[in-house]
Amino acid sequence: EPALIYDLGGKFDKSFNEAAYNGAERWAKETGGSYKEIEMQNEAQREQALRRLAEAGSNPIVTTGFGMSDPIATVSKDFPDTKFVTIDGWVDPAEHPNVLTIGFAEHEGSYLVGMMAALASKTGTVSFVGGMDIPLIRNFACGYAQGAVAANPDIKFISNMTGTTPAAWNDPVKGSELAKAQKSQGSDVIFAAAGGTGLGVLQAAADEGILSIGVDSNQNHLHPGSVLTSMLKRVDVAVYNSMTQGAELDTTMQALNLASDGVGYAMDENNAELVTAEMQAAVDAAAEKIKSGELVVHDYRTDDTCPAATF
Amino acid sequence: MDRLPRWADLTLVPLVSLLFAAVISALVLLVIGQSPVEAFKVMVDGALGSPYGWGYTLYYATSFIFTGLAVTVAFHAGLFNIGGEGQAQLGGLGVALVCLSLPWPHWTVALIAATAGAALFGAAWAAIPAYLQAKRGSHIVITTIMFNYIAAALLVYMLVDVLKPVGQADPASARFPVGAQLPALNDIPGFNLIFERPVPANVTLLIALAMAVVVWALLWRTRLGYQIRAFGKSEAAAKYAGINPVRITIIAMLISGGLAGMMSINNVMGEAERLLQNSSEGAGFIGIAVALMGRNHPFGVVLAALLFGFLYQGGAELGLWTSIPIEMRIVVQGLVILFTGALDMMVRMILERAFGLVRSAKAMRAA
Amino acid sequence: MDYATLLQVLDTTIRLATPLLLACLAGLYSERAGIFDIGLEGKMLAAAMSAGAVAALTGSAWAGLLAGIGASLLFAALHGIAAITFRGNQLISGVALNFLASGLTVLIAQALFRQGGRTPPLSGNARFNPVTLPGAEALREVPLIGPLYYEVISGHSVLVYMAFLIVPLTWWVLFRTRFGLRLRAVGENPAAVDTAGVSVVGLRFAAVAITGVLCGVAGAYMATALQAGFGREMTAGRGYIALAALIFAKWRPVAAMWACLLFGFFQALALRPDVVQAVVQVRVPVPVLDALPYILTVLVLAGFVGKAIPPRAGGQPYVKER
Amino acid sequence: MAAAADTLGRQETAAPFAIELKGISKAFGPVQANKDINIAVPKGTIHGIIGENGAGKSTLMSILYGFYKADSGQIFISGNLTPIPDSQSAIRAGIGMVFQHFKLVQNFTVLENIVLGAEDGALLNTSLGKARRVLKELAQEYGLDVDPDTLVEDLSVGHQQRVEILKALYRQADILILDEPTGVLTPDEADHLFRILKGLKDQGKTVILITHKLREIMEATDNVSVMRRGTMVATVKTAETSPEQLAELMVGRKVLLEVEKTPAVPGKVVLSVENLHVRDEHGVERLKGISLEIRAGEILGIAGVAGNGQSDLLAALGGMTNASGKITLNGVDLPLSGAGSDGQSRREAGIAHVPEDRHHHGLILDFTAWENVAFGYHNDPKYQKSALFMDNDALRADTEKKMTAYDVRPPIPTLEAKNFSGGNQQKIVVAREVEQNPDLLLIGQPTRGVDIGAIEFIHKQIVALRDAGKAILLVSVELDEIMSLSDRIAVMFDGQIMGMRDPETTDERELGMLMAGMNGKNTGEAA
Ligand SMILES: Nc1ncnc2c1ncn2[C@@H]1O[C@H](COP(=O)(O)OP(=O)(O)OP(=O)(O)O)[C@@H](O)[C@H]1O
Ligand SMILES: Nc1ncnc2c1ncn2[C@@H]1O[C@H](COP(=O)(O)OP(=O)(O)OP(=O)(O)O)[C@@H](O)[C@H]1O
Ligand SMILES: [Mg+2]
Ligand SMILES: [Mg+2]
Repeated sequence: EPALIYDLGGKFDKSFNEAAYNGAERWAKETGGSYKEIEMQNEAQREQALRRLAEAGSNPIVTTGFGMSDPIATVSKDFPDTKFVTIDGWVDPAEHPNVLTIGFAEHEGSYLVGMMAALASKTGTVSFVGGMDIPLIRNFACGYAQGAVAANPDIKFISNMTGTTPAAWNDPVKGSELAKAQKSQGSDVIFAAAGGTGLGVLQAAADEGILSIGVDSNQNHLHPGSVLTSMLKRVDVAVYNSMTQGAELDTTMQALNLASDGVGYAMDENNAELVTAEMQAAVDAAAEKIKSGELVVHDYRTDDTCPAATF
Repeated sequence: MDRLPRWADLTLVPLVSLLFAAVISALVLLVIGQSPVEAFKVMVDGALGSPYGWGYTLYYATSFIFTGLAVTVAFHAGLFNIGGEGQAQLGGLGVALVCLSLPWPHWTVALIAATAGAALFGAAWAAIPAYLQAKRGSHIVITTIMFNYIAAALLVYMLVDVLKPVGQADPASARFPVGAQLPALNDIPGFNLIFERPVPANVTLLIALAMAVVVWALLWRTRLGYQIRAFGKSEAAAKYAGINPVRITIIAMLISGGLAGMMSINNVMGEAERLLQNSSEGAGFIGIAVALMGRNHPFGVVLAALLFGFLYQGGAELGLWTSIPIEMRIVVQGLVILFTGALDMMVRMILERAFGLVRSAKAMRAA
Repeated sequence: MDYATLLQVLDTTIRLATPLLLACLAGLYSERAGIFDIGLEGKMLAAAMSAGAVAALTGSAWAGLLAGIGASLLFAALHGIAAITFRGNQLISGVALNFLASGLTVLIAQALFRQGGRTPPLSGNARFNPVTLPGAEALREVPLIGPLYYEVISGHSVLVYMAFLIVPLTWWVLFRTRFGLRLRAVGENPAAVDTAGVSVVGLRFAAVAITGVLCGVAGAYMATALQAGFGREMTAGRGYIALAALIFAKWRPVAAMWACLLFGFFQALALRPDVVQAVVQVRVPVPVLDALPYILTVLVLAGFVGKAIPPRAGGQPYVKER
Repeated sequence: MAAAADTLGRQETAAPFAIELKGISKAFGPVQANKDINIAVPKGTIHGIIGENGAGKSTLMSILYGFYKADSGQIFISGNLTPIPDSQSAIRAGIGMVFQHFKLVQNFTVLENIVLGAEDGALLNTSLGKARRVLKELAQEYGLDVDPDTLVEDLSVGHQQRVEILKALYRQADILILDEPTGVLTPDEADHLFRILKGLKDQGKTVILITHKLREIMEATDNVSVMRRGTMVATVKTAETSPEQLAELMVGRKVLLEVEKTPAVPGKVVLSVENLHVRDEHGVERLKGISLEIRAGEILGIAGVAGNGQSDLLAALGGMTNASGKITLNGVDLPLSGAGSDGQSRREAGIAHVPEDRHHHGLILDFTAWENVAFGYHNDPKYQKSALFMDNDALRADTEKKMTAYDVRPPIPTLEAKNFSGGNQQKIVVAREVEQNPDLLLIGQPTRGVDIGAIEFIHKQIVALRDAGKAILLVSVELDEIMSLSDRIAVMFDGQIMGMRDPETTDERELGMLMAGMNGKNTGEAA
């Protein structure tokens, strides 16, 4: 029986963790299997949760969020027969053969929504609200900025991070205040990559009558007519695949990108009116180029710099 | 109204309070559509049903003994130290700085140094509120609350801007060197017969128990303890007896803060082996419940800490295996504090009535 | 900092100061009557959850507000029973009720909605939406004043205006009415009130009830105006900051407003470290900004910024017969 | 007791009694404060109530005022059965009370205090306006002038008392109860008060006056009731009784407070005080340059009305407050502030101190007897087992010895202090301090609230200590006690020593004049 541990934002963050939940639910529905799940509430709980699940025989144990890497590195040694998955984290595969690291090319997906933002913007200013200020989130911002500049070289780009601790994932008040501040600086499309904080961003954008871009899950339905699109990060697929493989899980490190459909953008009836055919065509063309390798989006994490923006 | 006999005051009052808390908790569970019986089973099974569960129960209990003793010492000096949380966090910082400063040759050496660091930092964090209370009459409850928040902010700063290793995303210190890692109970000969798998409970448990004895001796066998208790009972009388209020306030709070800080050798050094954000996990606040429940006696504190260890591990199990949120344990904690600390008079009145009835029944039979 | 940024920060300040102000005034009534209340936080939290839940279920923000007030009153009544009826330790009672609220809100929200202790997002009439004050649009182009009126003063929810109106109202009640005189007296010397033939218990319960109502509004504001729904621990220590503001204001209503605006301003700045850096030219770590209200309060308590003398009978149960 | 009522009023005054209490009982936990009390007070009289400390006087009046609820009994006002469940009912029935401890809001103005609870409407303005007018009238009518806009905390005690009386009159009280009103007053203020009370009586109001001072009873009252240990033992017409008879009624047997002692044989100077000054926390000067000497083998008694600096003198000598000036003990200077000026240092120097207030200072009520015997002497080497630990066993044994020697009942060292009666508590304190065999014993109100048997015992201990060649400073508000114990008497007034007298050659009248701040010589001439 597999297990899933959600990160601090909680299972129903309508975003990252909820994507994981959806993947697990899909697996459960399709296979009729059941899985254990735990929501982290606190940094210090992580190791206990891992141990307890491993102890109880859960396998594989899928975890979301980079915060689990370090505890997994500790616990996985004590349970060599259990497979662990860290989504968004990184655990040295050489030392820990029973741990699978799954990463995403967030910059690629962000590039696409960045283009779309710039094309939709009437003010010529787009912005980004990040959760915790870590390289992973900067990678979102950087990809987004690159896409925006590609679509409109004169675009003005504003970026704010919510904080430096995991609390930054769950501070909707701050999210909406940052969104309002960005609006007053001229932004009319805001991309939120901030977990639960992002919900506040999307809410404020809807209140203020500007556009927002969701993240991880398809968040278009949250404020129909206000969410321009969502940058999809297929955590659900990663979870689904891991659970499907079960105890036989292949622990070769995975990097899910546009080409492997690991990232993308969301279109549905909620944003159909916001996205014009031309916009979609331009974005899809870029997507094809990225998939083919013709266009390379810079990954912030490789050198901690961003060609299109400074943080 | 009849007074309660001493034994009843010491045992029945906390037990009846606990009973009230349990009954209301059960009602809460019923209201949210859960079975209290099932929940209790899961808790008992998860916390006491296996050596593994005990490993966690004892681990939590260890922390709670420290914070419970901290609150107790302050209470005896007439001070309500609600700042155990912040002092524990600072204690954690002390532990981390000590552990990371040297390549420790052996855990025993590291433990002594880290204990000193934890106590020192915890005490230092209590010192300012203590000084302000003693010298400037600033209400210690409010200042210690403020210091909890300041401590949290300070720790964020230290972890994010100072202690976080380059390239690491989460706000945590580096791992402590091997020489600074404490043996868990499963590493200790004798205990390892019971605990076969790694458990978080570690040698700190023995230090906690030792501290309970030390605090007992301090309070009831030494001159300092005598002065602390006298001052706590009556500040005016203490002044008459030549007990320096400033000195006693500060010393009692230093001891209290030191004890709260020392809990960090359990969780930071013994378990996490690195300093995490919010490492104390509310144990500083639970110390209040533990001290109240333990009637401010170290022996009672140890028992109450075990009870809360059970509650915390059991509560975590609820969160793991049932759809009852882990917050259930906070509800129970709140109820215990309410009944033992704020509604104790109600509990006592009920008991006094009951005793009165028993007595008059006896008298009737005798007549 | 340019004018537009300043206005933006002030706008945020008003929004963030509002729950502080409501809670602070709430605490003022209780503490002026001699009942210490460190349970403001818990009452707000309980109110936020109830308001969020009922607004989600009924689709009416006003129903949510009533529910929030109801929940907060329940907690206030518990505090009253512990502190007044059973003459228990007021501080411990407050601590206990905060824990109770922290746990119960998640439990109930989870049982009701199964969304991890959140209530569903609110929209439309389930929220208190911003209202544009008369003339805001027209005056918008007037230099200086226009944007100030449009950005900062106008465009908040009705609860914000309510909160600021309660300030003069509180002052008037406290210093110009019979009730206020008695309330202040009972916090200074309950025996005087008692021998003057006025019920100490009745007065104190009345004060605690007002505290409950105002905390209820504060919590409802959090869930149905500032935010669109309840999330666990969403009050995030605001009850304690309000308490700090109350001490900072030395238990006076108008000063309380300024204190809450100041602390709200700090919170607004903590959201915008970039603005702070632009103004002071050095990077101020966010934790420093976060801790500022607490540090200031300690300084006030220490008597460095004027001595704060609490109501004399504060914190002590009124005991006639020992 | 009902008979007493009949002998008093009816045939003289046709009107019904202003107040009649029947069968009032009240217990506080184990303490039966009032037992089946009956009393009747005729209209338009001043009625005195006397009794020892703890006799239940205040309790009875608090019941009449609705502050406490009686366990049983009935109250009749002007002949009608009037239940008084709370103060509001008492006020409505026309009763006003001035408590022993004033019930004023310190940081309110006089006007606000007057109006509190007697407002005319929901808004303050009208009430305050009216009160200001009425206050003016009352001031003129009874000579009770106070500035309505002063904060109460800025008023002298005497003026605060006036505010209390005004409060009652503002509520149109016909019956005014005063609980020990003169205990805190200077003689002048007391005289003024009695003139006011006469005035009230002339207006047809009824006054109940509780006091310990037989002289005041004899001068001011029409009738007097005597309480003893919770019961009403007698009600008599003042004109038909004598102080001796009242004292006997009060205590339950003939009182002859003569202490047996031989003349003093003073030795060398033990304590010398020069120009001692003390300021309280508000900066008010409480001691204005006290100088005195006490020799070995003598008792110096300090007489004075409460609040004239006696407490401050004890506190300063005992190391409880800072002072300035000069104190030498056996020729050695003692620091008056900073290091070495605290109670511990004084004890080490050889000063023992029985404080005036045993509940607040002398004892820790929640501590056991043996812990209380160590109190203040906890650092004494004889109570230590090692460098670290106290020798609790030795302490318990020592305590048991002391308890037996001082006839403390029950002699159980492990019993908490709060479980002993007042007299026995006092014996524990006296035993602790006297048995230290100090060079100087400071002893304040040694027999306050203590029964006759214990008083005799404590007095004997004091004299024995003197005879052992120790110096003793005795402070007491009981002139009898001062007169019978002291070898010399100093009278304090307003933080100064008005004069030094020999108990053999002075009398109560002379001392009373000094206590009132008047020079003894002048009174002699006047008389
Ligand atoms: N509030 C109270 N709670 C408990 N016991 C009380 C209370 N008030 C008085 N007592 C007890 O009741 C008894 C009678 O006290 P009361 O104050 O009526 O005496 P009193 O005659 O006024 O004495 P005093 O002359 O000292 O004022 C005493 O034993 C006292 O300790
Ligand atoms: N204010 C009070 N509060 C609580 N208990 C009190 C109070 N006053 C007195 N007691 C208790 O009531 C009992 C009787 O006290 P009280 O001082 O009236 O004794 P007493 O009968 O006057 O004895 P003694 O003859 O020794 O003076 C004691 O147990 C005492 O502890
Ligand atoms: Mg009295
Ligand atoms: Mg007595």
